[in-house]
Amino acid sequence: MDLNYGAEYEDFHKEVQAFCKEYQGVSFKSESNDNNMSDALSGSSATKKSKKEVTRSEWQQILIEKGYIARAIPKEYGGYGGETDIIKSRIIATEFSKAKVPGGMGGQGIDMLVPTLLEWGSEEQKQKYIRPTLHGEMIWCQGYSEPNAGSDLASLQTKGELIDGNWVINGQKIWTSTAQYSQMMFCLVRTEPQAPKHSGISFILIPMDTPGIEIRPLVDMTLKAGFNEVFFDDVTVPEENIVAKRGEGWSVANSVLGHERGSLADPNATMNRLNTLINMMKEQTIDGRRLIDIPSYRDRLMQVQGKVMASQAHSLRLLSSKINPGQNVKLGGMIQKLVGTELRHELEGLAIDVLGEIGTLYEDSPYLKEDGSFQFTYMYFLGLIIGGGTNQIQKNIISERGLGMPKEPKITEAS
Amino acid sequence: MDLNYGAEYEDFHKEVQAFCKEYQGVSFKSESNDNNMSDALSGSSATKKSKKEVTRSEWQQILIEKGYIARAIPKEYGGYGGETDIIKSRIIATEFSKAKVPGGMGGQGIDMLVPTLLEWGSEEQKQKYIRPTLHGEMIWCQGYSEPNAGSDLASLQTKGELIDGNWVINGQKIWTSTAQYSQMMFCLVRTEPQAPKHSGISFILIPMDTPGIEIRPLVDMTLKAGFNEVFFDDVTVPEENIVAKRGEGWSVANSVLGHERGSLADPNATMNRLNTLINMMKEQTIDGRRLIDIPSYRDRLMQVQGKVMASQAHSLRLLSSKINPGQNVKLGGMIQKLVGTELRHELEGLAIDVLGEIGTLYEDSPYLKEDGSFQFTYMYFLGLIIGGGTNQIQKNIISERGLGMPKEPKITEAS
Amino acid sequence: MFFGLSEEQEQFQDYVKKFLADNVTVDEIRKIANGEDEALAKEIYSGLINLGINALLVPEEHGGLGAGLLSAVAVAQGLGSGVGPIPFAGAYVMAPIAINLAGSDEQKAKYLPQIVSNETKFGVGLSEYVAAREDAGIDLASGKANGKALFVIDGDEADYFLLSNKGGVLFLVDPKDKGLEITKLTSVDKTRSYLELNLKNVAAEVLPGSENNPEIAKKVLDAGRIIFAADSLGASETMIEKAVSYAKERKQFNRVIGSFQAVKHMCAEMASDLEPCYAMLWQAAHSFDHEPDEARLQACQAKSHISEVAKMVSKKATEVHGGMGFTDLLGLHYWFKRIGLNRQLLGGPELIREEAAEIQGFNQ
Amino acid sequence: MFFGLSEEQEQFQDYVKKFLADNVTVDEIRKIANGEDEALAKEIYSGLINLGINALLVPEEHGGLGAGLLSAVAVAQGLGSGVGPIPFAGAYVMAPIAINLAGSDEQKAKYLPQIVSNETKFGVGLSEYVAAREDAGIDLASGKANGKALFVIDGDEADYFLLSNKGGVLFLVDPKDKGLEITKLTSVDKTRSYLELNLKNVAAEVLPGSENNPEIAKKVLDAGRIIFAADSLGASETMIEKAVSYAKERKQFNRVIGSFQAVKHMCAEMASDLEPCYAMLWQAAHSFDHEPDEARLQACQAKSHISEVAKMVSKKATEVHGGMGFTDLLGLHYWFKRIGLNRQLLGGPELIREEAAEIQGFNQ
Repeated sequence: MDLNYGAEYEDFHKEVQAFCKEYQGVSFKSESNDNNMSDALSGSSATKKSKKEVTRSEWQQILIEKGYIARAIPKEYGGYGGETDIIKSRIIATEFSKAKVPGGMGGQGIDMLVPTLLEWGSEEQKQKYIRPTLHGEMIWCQGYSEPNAGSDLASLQTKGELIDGNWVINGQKIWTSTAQYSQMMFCLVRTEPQAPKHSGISFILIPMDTPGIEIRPLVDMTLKAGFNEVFFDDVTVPEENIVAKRGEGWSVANSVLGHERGSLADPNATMNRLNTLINMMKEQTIDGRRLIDIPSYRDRLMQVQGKVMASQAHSLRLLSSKINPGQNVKLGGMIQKLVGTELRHELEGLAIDVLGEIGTLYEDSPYLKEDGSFQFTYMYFLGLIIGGGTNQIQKNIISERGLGMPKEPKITEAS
Repeated sequence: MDLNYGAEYEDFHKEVQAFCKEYQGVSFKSESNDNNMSDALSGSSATKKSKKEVTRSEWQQILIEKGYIARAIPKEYGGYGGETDIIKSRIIATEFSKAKVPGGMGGQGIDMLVPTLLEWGSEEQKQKYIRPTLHGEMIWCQGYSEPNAGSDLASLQTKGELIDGNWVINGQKIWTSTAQYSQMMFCLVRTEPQAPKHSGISFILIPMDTPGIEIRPLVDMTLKAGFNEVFFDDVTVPEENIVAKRGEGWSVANSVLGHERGSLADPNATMNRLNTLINMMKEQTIDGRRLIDIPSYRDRLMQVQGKVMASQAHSLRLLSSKINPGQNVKLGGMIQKLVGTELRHELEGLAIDVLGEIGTLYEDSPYLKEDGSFQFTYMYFLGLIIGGGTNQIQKNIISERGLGMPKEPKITEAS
Repeated sequence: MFFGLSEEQEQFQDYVKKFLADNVTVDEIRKIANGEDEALAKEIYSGLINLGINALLVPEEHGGLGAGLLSAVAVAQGLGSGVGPIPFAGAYVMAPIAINLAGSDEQKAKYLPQIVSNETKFGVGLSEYVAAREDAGIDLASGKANGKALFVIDGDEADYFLLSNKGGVLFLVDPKDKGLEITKLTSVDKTRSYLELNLKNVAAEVLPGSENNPEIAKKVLDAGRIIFAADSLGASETMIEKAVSYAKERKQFNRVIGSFQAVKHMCAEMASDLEPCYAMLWQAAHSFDHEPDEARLQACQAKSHISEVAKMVSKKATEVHGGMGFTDLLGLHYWFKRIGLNRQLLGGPELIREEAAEIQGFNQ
Repeated sequence: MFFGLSEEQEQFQDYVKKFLADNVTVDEIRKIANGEDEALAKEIYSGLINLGINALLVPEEHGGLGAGLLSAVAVAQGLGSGVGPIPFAGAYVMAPIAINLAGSDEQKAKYLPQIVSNETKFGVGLSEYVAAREDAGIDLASGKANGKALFVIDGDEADYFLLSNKGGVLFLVDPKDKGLEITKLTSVDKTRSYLELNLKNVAAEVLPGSENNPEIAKKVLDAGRIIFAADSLGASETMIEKAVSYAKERKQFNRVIGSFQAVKHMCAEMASDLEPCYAMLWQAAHSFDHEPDEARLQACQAKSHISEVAKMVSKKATEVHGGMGFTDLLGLHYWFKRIGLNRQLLGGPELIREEAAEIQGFNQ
C-alpha cells in the first residue's frame, strides 16, 4: 500500500496547485446557467461570484494548453499531445476540486465521441471533428436508446438505407440530452436489417440541422433534467458519415459505453454531497434540536457514511489497478454503476427525510435548502438506476461476466 | 368492521375460559422435554412446574372430548364429530394462549395426514389410521423432500414398484423430522416412471418398522432442530397402503401443503416473541443503560413492531375472509410464508444485536438469555425461509398466481 | 366478526376511484399540477364533493353522515390511488373531528353544517405541534395568535385555518385578518396545496375543549396520520397495479419483461410488503373509532410503517417501468411524489417511531 | 501509488489460505468445534504459527517481523476465509500492539520476544472497555484488579490476560493467580475460545504507557476491530464463492439453479456489496499504520459497515444453498456463525456507529 504518487509527480502537483491558486475564483462570462442542478449532480458547491472572468471556450483553450484536459489527444487533432497519465488526471481533479476551480467542458462529444473516433474513426473524421469538439465549438448528442429499445438496446429499429451515396434515416431516439444545443449527433442506426440484431447496426454521425430532424423535449419526473426525443423523417447524410464499417456500430458503441456507466456515480461527488448533508444536519433544527443530534437520523447518516467511505476507498483501488497492470479488479469495475447509483439515491433520500416537510419543497419554494437539489438528485438518480443499463441488467452482467454464472437459457417461445 | 365474535359465541367463550381456569398450570407426567426450543418457536414461554399432572394422551383425550381439537373429525374416526368453526378455533387458541394451557398434540400426522386421509383415503384407511393418530398413539413423519428434489419437489426419484401385491420402495428422503419417534411415514414415491413428472407420483403409507428402512440423524446449523435422512432399501409394504390412485400422489400432497406453509410463521407467536424481546430490552443493560434506552436499538425495535402489528392485523383479516365468504384475500394468504418467516428471522436477529456478545451465546453457556432461543430461532427461521418452498419459489408463486404474471418461458436446453 | 371495509365503505371507495378514473386521467392531473386549468380543478373538486366526502365525519345531528374514521380511510385510499387533487385530510377529516371534539356547542352548530354544505373550508396547520422546523410555531395569548405556521395543508381558498400552539390548544383564524400573511410553498407533489402563514396579532377563536385537554390535538393528529397512511396505501396499490400491467405488456429481448424472474420478484416483494398494510390501516382506523386506548400507537405505527413500505414501492414500481417510469409521459411520478409528501406530513417515520416508543413508555 | 495488498502480503495470505484448505476441511473444523480432537487442533495451531503469524506485529528489534496492521489484515482475511480455528486478533494483534505501545522497556524486552517464540500467549478482554454487559467491569487499585471480564478472546491456555479498566488502563494478569477464576462461555462460533474471568484481588501488571494516555487502549481497540472486520470479510468472500459454485452445480427444474435470475441477482448483490469492503478495510489498516488521525473513524466504519454486509452475505449465501445450506453436511454454518460472532465482538454496528459519530464531534 502506497498512497503517495511518487516523487516524479511532485513538480506536476506543485504546478497544478500554482495554476489553481492563480485561477481561484475564475468565473464564466455571459453564460446562462439555467440548470443549476448540474452542480448538485456533480457534488460541487454552487460557484460564487468572482473577479476573474473568461468565456467557456477561452477556459477550455487554457486547460488544453496546460495539458489539464485532452492530455493524451494528439496535437494535430487539437489536443495536448501528451500521454495518458492517470495519476496526473487524479492530481488535477483533486486540486481543481479543492480550489473550486472549474474543470473543462464535459458532455458526450468530449467524453464519448472523441475517444470513439480516436479508436474507430477515419483520418478525415478525426481531422474534421475532434478539434472543434474539444474546443467546445461542436456539441454532440447521443442517439442510442429508442422507446422500444431500452434494456434491450440492440433491438433498436431506427432505419438507415444507403441510397445514392447517402444514408437516409427514419425512426426515433429517446433520452437524448442536450439535443437542442447540439450541432451533431452520433447515432446507432439499423442498416443491415437481414443481419442478426447485434451485427446489423451502424454508427453514423448526423448534423442536427439536417432537414427532417425534429426535437421534442421529453419531460421527466424531475421536470428539469432536460432529455429529448428526436424524430428522423428521411434524414439524409453523406455515406462517409459512418464510423467504422457497416454493421460494426454495436462494437463501436460498446467500446466507450463502459466508461459512461462508471462515470454515472462518481464517489468524490458522493462524498461532497455527504459533506453537504452533514453540514445541513448541523445547521437545521427540529424544535430547536439540531438534526444531527437526533439519534435515529445520526445512525442512518453513519450508515451512509460507511458506504460512502467504502466507495471512495474502492475508487482508489480501481485507480491503482489502472496504474499497476498486475492488479486485477475486474469485478470491482463492474459494480460501480450499480453500487454508486443506489448509494447516491439513498443518500439524497436520507437528506429529504431529515429535512422532513422542508425536504419535500421544490422548484422556487421559500425555505428551499440547497436549491431543492436533494429532491432533484433523489429522482435523477432513480433515473440513473434505471438508465445506462438498468440495475437489473447490471446484476445480470455482474453475475455472468463477473462471477461466471450461466446466462439465462434460450427460450422457445416469446410469451 | 366488527371485531366481536357475536353473541352466539359468548357461551362457548365462557365455557373455554372456565376450562382454562380449571386446567391452568396443568403439566405433563414423565415426559422428556429435550427440545425446549419448541417453546421459542411457538412463541410461548417455558412451562412452569405445576400441580395438575396428566399424560399427553390423557390430555389429548380430554381436549377431543370437549371438541377443542379434532372438532370437525367424525366420531367414528375418533374425532369430536362437530362442525368446523373457525371462530371457535380462534377462541380456543386465544384463551389457551392467555392462560398458558397447553394445546393438543401437533405433528405431521394430526396436521397433515388426517386431513389428507379424510379427503383422499379409503374407508379402511380412515378407520385404521385416524383414531390412533388423533390420540397420539400413532406418530407420523413426512417423506417428501429428497436431496435432489428440493425446490423442484416433483422431480423426486424414490422408486416404488408393485411386485406381487406389494410396493417395493428404494430411495432416500431428507428433512424428515421426528422420523425416530414415528410409527408411520406418509411418503411420495415415483411409481410411474414413464409418466410426466407430476403424474408419476403416488402417496404411500409406510410403517417405520418395515425392514430396509434406515434413519440417519441430519445435523443442521442449529445443531438441535432434529431432522433426519431416511433411506429405503427394498422396503416392502402392502399394495393397499397407497392413498388415492397410482399417480395421484402430487395432488394428494398438494391438498394440504398450503396449510403447512401458512403455519410456518404464526403472527401470534411472533407477537409473543416481540414482547419477550421488549421485556428483555427493559431489563438488560449496557454500561448500566437499559437497552431500550439506546435510541438506535429502540428505532429498530419500533420498525419491527410495526411489521409485527401489520402481520397480526393481517391474520385477523385472513380469519375474517374464512368466515365471510364474500371477502377475497387470495393474495393475502399467499404472502404469509414469505413475510412471516422473514419477519421472524429479522426479529430474532434484532434480539441478538441488542444483546451484543451475550446474544452470541449458545447451548449451555452461562449468561444465556431465554435459553439461547434467539440464536436458535434466528437460524431455524433461516431454515424456514429456505424450507417449505424457498422464499424465491414463494415469490414466483405470488407473482404468477397472485399477480397473474407470466411463468418463466420454457427452455430449450438445460445448461 | 368481520375484519375489513364494509360493503358501504367499499362502495364509497369505488365511487371515488371510479370518479377519478373517469375524470382525472394523467393528462388532467398534469394540467392541475401545472396550474393550467383552474376550471377543471374546480370541476373535479365539486365532483368529489358531490359524492359527499366532506360530510363523512360530521355527526348526523349536524347534517353530516356521522361516519367513522374507517369510512374516511376508505375514501383516502381511493383518493391516493387516483392522486385525487383535492383537499381532504385537513379540510374534511382533521377539521370536523377537531370541531366536533373540542368546539363549543355554538361552534359545532355554526361550523359543522357549513362543512356539510361546503360553504366553509378549513386549512389545517399542525406541523409545529408535531415538530417545528425553521423556528416556526405559534404563541397564543389573550385571544391573539403570533408566529409562523409552515406546511399548512388544504389551505387554498380556505375560509378558516385550524391551527395549534405547542401545547395543543386548537384555534381558528380568518384568512381575511389583516395580521395574517399567506405564502405559497411548492412541494414536489403539486396535487395538493401547501402554505406558510405568518401571524401578527391575529384574532384566534379557540376551540375551548382543547384548552385543558392536550389529548384532543393528539386525537386530531392521529386521524391525520391515519389518513395520510391511507393515501399512501392507495397510491402504492396503484403503482403496483401499473407496474404489473406494464410488465405484462412491455417486451424486451423478445419476452414480456414480466416473465423475467427479477421483474416478477420485484412485483412479488412490493405486493407482499403492501398486503398486510391494509389490515394494519383499517385496524388503526377502527381503533380510532372504537378502541381509543390502542389508537395512538396504531396510528403512529401505521403512518410510519406504511410510509416505509410506500417508499419502497414507489422506487421499485418506477424501476419496473424502466425509462418510461422516469418520464412524465406515463405520469407515474405523480404517485411517487404523493407518497413522498405523505411520508413527511405530520412527522416522518423516525420521528413518529420515537413517538410510538414514548406512547408505550419505552423512553423514560 | 499502489492501493492494495503488496505481493508479500498476498503471498502471506495465500499461505494461510492454502494451509487451511489443505489441513482444515469442514470435517476438521467440525471435530475442532465439537472438541473431539485436541491433537488435531494443536497441529493446526502449530502449522499456522509456523507460518509466522504470531511474529507479524512484533518489531524487528524484538525478533519479530515488524510488519504493520495491513499485513495482519491480510492474514485475518485468510483466517476468516477458512474459519481458521486459532487465536489471532487478541493474542497476536492486540496484545503485541498494546505491549509495544504501552509497555515499559523491560516489559517489551520480556514479552515481545516470547510472543515471537510462542512461549507466551495472551488472552485479551476489552469488552467492558467498549460496553459493559451484565454489570461486568474491572476496578484497578494499588496494583490489584477486582471485578469481572466477559467475552475474553484467545484465552484458552493463555499465559497472561491483557485487560483494561473502564479508563483504558491496560494491565496483565496471570491465570495462575489464586484470585482469578476462569469460566468457559459457549458462543455459536466454536472455532474460537470465549471466556469469563472473575478477579478477586488479582495482582495486575500495568502497562505504564497506558496509565495517562487513554489513546493507547483506543488504538488497541481499533486494531482489534479492523482484524474482526477482516475476518468477516474473508468469511464473506468464501461464502460467496461457495454459493456461486454451488449454484453452478446444483440442478432443479432441469437447469442449474445459477441460471435462474433470482439466484444470479442474489449472488450479484452479495458480490457488489462486498467488493468495496476490501478497499475500505485496507485503507483503515493503512491509516492505522501511517495516518493515525484518520484511523479511528475508518476502523469504526470498517467494522460496522463490513459487519452489516457480512450479515447480509451470510444470509443470502445460505439461501442460495437451499436446504443444504441449513445442514451441517456442507458446514456452511461455520462461516455463518463466524460472521455472527465477529459482528458483536468489540461492539456491534449500532454502538460503533455511535462512536464514529462521536469521533467526528457529531453528538455533542
